[in-house]
Amino acid sequence: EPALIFDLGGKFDKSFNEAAHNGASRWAEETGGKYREIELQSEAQREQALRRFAEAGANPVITMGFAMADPLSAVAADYPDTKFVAVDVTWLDAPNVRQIGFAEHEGSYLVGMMAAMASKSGTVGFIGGMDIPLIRHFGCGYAQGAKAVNPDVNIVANMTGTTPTAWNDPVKGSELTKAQIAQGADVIYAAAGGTGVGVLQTAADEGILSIGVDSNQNHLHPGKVLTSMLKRVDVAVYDAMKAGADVETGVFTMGLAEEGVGVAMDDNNASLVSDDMKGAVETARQDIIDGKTTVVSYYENDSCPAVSF
Amino acid sequence: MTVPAIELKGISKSFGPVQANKDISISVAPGTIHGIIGENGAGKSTLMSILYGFYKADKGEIWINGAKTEIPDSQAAIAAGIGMVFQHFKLVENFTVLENIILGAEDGGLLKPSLAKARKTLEELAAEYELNVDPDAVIEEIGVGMQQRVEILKALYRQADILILDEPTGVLTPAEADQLFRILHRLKDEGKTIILITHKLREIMEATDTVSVMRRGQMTATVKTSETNPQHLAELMVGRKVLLQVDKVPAQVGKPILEIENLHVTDEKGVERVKGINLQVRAGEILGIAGVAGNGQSELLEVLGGMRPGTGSIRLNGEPLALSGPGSDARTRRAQHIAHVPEDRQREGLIMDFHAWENVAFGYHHDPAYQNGIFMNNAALRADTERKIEKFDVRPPDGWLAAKNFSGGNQQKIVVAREIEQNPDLLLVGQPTRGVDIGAIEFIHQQIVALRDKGKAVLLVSVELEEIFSLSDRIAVMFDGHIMGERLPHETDEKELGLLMAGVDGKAA
Amino acid sequence: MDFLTIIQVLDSTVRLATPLLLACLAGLYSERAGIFDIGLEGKMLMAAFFSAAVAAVSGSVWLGLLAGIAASLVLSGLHGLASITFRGNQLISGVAINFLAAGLSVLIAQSWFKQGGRTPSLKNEARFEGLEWPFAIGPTDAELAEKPVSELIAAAPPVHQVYSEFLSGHSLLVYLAFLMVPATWWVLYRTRFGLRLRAVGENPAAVDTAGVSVVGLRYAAVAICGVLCGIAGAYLATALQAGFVKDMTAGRGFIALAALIFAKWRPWQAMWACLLFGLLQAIALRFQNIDLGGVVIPVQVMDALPYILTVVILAGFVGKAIPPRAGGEPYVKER
Amino acid sequence: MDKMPKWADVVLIPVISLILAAILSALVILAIGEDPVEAVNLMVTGALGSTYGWGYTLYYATNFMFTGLAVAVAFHARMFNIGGEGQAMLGGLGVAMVCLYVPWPHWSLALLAACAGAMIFGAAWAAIPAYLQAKRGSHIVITTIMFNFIAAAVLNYMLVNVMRPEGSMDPASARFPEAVHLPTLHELLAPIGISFSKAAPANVSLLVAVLACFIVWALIWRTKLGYEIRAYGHSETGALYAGISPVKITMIAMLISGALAGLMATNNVMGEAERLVLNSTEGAGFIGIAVALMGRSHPFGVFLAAILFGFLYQGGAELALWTSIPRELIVVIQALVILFTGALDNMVRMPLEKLFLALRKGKA
Ligand SMILES: Nc1ncnc2c1ncn2[C@@H]1O[C@H](COP(=O)(O)OP(=O)(O)OP(=O)(O)O)[C@@H](O)[C@H]1O
Ligand SMILES: Nc1ncnc2c1ncn2[C@@H]1O[C@H](COP(=O)(O)OP(=O)(O)OP(=O)(O)O)[C@@H](O)[C@H]1O
Ligand SMILES: [Mg+2]
Ligand SMILES: [Mg+2]
Repeated sequence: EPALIFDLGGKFDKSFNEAAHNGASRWAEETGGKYREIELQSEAQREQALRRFAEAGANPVITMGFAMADPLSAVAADYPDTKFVAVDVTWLDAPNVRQIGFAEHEGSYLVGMMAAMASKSGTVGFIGGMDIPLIRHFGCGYAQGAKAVNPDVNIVANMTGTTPTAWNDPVKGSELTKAQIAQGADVIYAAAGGTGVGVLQTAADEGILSIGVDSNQNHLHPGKVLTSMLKRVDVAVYDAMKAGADVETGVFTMGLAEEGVGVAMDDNNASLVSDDMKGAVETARQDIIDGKTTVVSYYENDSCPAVSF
Repeated sequence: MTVPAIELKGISKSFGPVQANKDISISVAPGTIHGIIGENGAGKSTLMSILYGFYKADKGEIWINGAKTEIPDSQAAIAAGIGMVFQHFKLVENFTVLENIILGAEDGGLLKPSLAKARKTLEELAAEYELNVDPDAVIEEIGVGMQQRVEILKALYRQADILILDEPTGVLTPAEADQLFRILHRLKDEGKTIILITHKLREIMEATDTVSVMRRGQMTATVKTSETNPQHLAELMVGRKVLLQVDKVPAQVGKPILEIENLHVTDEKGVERVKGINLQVRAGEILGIAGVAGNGQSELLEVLGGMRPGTGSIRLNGEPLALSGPGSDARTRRAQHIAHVPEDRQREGLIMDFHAWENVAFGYHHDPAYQNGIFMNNAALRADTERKIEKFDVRPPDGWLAAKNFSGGNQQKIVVAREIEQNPDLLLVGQPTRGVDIGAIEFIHQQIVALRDKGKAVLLVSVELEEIFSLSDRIAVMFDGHIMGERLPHETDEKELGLLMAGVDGKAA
Repeated sequence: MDFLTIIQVLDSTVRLATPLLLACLAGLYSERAGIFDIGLEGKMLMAAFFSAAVAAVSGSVWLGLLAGIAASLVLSGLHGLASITFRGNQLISGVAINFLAAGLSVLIAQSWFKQGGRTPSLKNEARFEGLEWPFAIGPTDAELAEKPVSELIAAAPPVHQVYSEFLSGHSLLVYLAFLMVPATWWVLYRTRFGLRLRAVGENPAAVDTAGVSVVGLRYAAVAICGVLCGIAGAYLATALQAGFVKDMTAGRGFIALAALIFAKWRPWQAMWACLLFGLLQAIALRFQNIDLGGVVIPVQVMDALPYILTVVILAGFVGKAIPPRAGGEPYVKER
Repeated sequence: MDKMPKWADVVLIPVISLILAAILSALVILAIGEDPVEAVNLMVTGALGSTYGWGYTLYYATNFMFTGLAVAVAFHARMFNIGGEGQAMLGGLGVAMVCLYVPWPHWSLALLAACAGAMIFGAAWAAIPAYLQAKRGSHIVITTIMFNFIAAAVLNYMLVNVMRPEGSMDPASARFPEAVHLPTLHELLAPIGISFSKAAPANVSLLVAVLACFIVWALIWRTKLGYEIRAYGHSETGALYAGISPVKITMIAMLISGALAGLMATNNVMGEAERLVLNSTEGAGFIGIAVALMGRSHPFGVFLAAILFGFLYQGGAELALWTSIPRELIVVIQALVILFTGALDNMVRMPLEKLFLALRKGKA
């Protein structure tokens, strides 16, 4: 049976881990299969959880988050018969690991475009959680997308904080939202875990638009969330579980082409998305897939051409 | 025969393993002053606290004015007309006098009317009993004498008919004590019943009608004061014969050890407490500093002991001492052979939670005999403690007991033993026998005199004139930061010193 | 920085200071009575959860508020039991309460709502909404003008800006919190209860021998502390936010404690201290990555700025803070 | 005379308190619809049933010993150091610098240097609050709380902007070189023929922690400095009388405290992660407060309390691994343990004291 290791945020973080949880649940429902899971609560448990599941015969063992890379590199070799699936890890040299990266910047680029198109004020906002490179990576794609639509667009980018509480401080998220509104922002993209709940809430309260992240968050405030940047972790997890012990190893990047990232369109935001927007997003999506447009990744040289953090 | 105002029947009380009161019965006639004496730890305060509802007795009955009365808490005691002035005052230090007086006796939920009413009543009481206090003064800023008045006023404000005073004169000047006794007699004449706990036989003889003696939790005797004498009472208390006067040979005075010139001390609040004094203490003599508490004696001792800075000049054996900055701390002072028995043994002289043997090194923990630079030599320390405990008759003779588990007198013995056994050139002593019982006083006085007889200098600060007279070879009186004058004990008397202590120059007047 | 921005920063300050202020006053009552309380955080958190949970289930924010207060009171009772009745260590009790709240709130939320330790989002009537003052620019005007509120306010004259942005539009609990300041001052210094409360924190023996129950007074103080923490938690979950998220107090209880010490346990000063902390946070939120002529101050510095400034202020301007003398010590008559 | 024999005080009371906490925890587990017996079983076998479990239990315990000792030393000088968290974070920075920027021939040398680095950084982080307390009267509780937040910002800045290897998206330092790998208990015990789980992270820094317990014990109860620290802690006026400088003791006690907290990094950063990550302290600084309080600030008590909390952590992890019990349950159990053994201690003590007194009276 497969095992799933959630990162420190916990499986109900309304975004990244929750997406994995959704994928796993879908698999369990569809196949009637069972899986083991653990929500990490400390750094030392990373390796522990890997080993315990591997020893117990779980296969594949699916991990969430880049922070698992390091323990995986130590553990994977000890269990050559076990397949590991590492979401958000792409740089390991291990034969029995399926490494899945997401091109978050590409998805963020698309929502950035939508933000700039939906904005009346010409100012769009970005609120990140803890200030780490991954979050800047999101923000950077977003800014590029917004600039692509409107080169004069003003982008206000804020991070919630520098400690892990930054992922769980909706109150601060709220205040940041109000601050950005005061600076003119009328569409705000939140990539901030639990803090994002506060961002979406306040945006709805204040009558501006917000953009969710990772999972489809459109339903949180129907008609007030412009869209969500989907990171199809659920698909990745579902696929891996479905493949079971035969899961293919290697490095896989799930970008727009692979439908690993995307924008959420559903009934909840149908009224907000004009046909223009749909068209533009579709074109850009195709251009990126075709390589006509390149979205610069923050990781390439630790800086962003479109916005500074 | 009249109904007794207070009757206690078979009161017993233990604190964990300690039996503080054993089957005590006592009866006090209304309109009398009843004294209770007993050694430290005899259980006097405990008994009275039970009467006041502060502690609950394990067994026994309380009868007030002929009726059996349950006193589960102080509220009930107050309702029964009992007021108590505790040995350790129960005042809120940063409240005003007025606030302390109304606390618990307010009328109504708002303070304003209560305060106004209390102010008026206070004026009346003050006039009636000569108990003048500034109602708006903050407790921590007034002297202990004043604080005690506040405590008495508190009881009177609650219309107490029975007033208990637990060692009220421990902190008072003779004049203040005299005034207190005048007030007590006034109250007695008005028909109030008074219970007075004290260690001072003189006060018992002068003020009380009857007296009870307690020893080790039991009531050993109750006698009419007119039918007894101090010697007899002392023997009842201690269970053996005691000397009431210190035997001492005339001083063999040598060269000056301590020379103080133009010393000034300012406290944390910026108030100048010592205003340029000059003093000399010579080898082989005890200089007694008399004065009402709070006139700068404490600060003088603290500067000499290295606990606070001052300005001016001090020489020890001719060598100048630093008065501020490096080298003015207590550690240096000890290295310079100045020993210090502080005024407050519990806050300064001892660490109450330390074992007795740890306290024996307190202040001298740098002494090579006790440590090797890094580690304490606990074995040596314990051996030394055993010796001191034996020599100074500390009871119980157990060095492992925490300081707080010794009675006050024995705590003081530990401090005195530690300081005197250092064989210092100069011994500073503050209130050496405050709250200490007769047996221990005798012993401590002997030790101080013995040190002086070895040719050492002693600077004694005491508010007890009796103590000053019986120990000093020379007496200086301090008032408001100045030395009012120096006298030889046999050339002066309590009256003259009392005037000097009040700031009146006896000769000039 | 223009005038409107300043107003907005101040507006944000008020919102951020409110939970701090409520918790700080809560601590003030407790600590003035001699019961130290580092469990403010836990009580707020528990109250935040229960207020949101009950508001979500019942649809009534008032029931939510009551539930929050009740939850906080239960923890207060526990603190009282430990530190008053059983004369335990008040710091340990506080630490335990913080842990207990952090764990229980999520545990209960999970087994109740199965939403990963959250409550469902609260709909309008289950939340405290902003009170719009007469003539203030608010959502209704915005709907009429078909422009966002922010634009309308930007166009208004300064006085109207102050009125609409800074004074109006806060939730009822904000005004309540600020009213609690003079109220607390009055209770503490003008009533019998206040006199006794202060006395019991300074010298419980004095209160006891004056015939007043030390235990009763201290429980009363701890209960008031519970009520105020309950309001603080409810404010977080039902006024500032629309629901409970785990650990949503995010250290505010500790900041409130810092403010209390900063204020030297006095009500007006507590308000100023909380406003200062709120202001520092508001500034840090608005101005990240300040570019000072080529030198970019990193966001981390701005993030830590409130804390750094607190230390600087403490070091430079505030003298020794002396706590209530009997604080932290259980009242033990018989050893 | 004491009210109770010492063994009752030191053993009986904590044991009864723990049992009470366990009973309540069991009720909580029942309330969320799980089987408490099964849960306890899982926790005990998971944490203590194998060398693997012990390896993790001891690993966590090592962290808590350091932070518990840190709090305890400050307590003896009557200071409440809530800053263990920040000091341990900075200790991690010190360890990382030592390990990354100096080529070490052997782990033992590296460990010595890392200890020094950790202690210096930890102590430095405690120095400012200590100085402010000693000289300016700023309350140590606030300043250390503030320094925790500031430490997090410093660490974040260092990891995001300075120490992160090029191209890595993880806000963490590079992996330490193989030469500074600390031997785990497996590697330490294998030569003497004891087989210990290879996987568990407990490592040689456990010995450092035990040594630290012993040194702190000797420091507090055997040395002159310890004597001064305790004297100052019991009575400030007393210290003044005895010529003990409050400024000196405040500074020294806090520096020692900070150094001890910093030392934790030898375990979690050098011994386990072998690189510096954000949030590597994971609240161990705060657990240290509970550990010190439970251990009555005595190093041996701290040692035992640290192992108890290590057990809870590891047992809880196993619980989370094999059941669907949310991880917050462990937090609740911790809270109950702290509550009963620490705050409600007298609830057990008072009746016991009565009982012992009655027994004694009965005999006498
Ligand atoms: N609150 C208490 N808890 C435990 N033991 C106490 C308490 N109060 C007094 N004792 C003990 O009870 C005994 C009697 O004490 P008490 O204070 O009544 O003596 P006392 O006669 O007033 O002595 P002193 O003259 O020193 O005031 C002593 O052994 C004392 O240590
Ligand atoms: N496990 C413990 N938990 C809490 N307090 C303790 C513990 N062990 C000892 N203590 C207390 O700490 C203090 C010092 O004890 P410690 O064992 O260090 O030295 P000692 O008992 O004074 O000397 P020795 O070791 O020579 O017997 C004593 O008051 C003791 O009661
Ligand atoms: Mg007494
Ligand atoms: Mg021992």
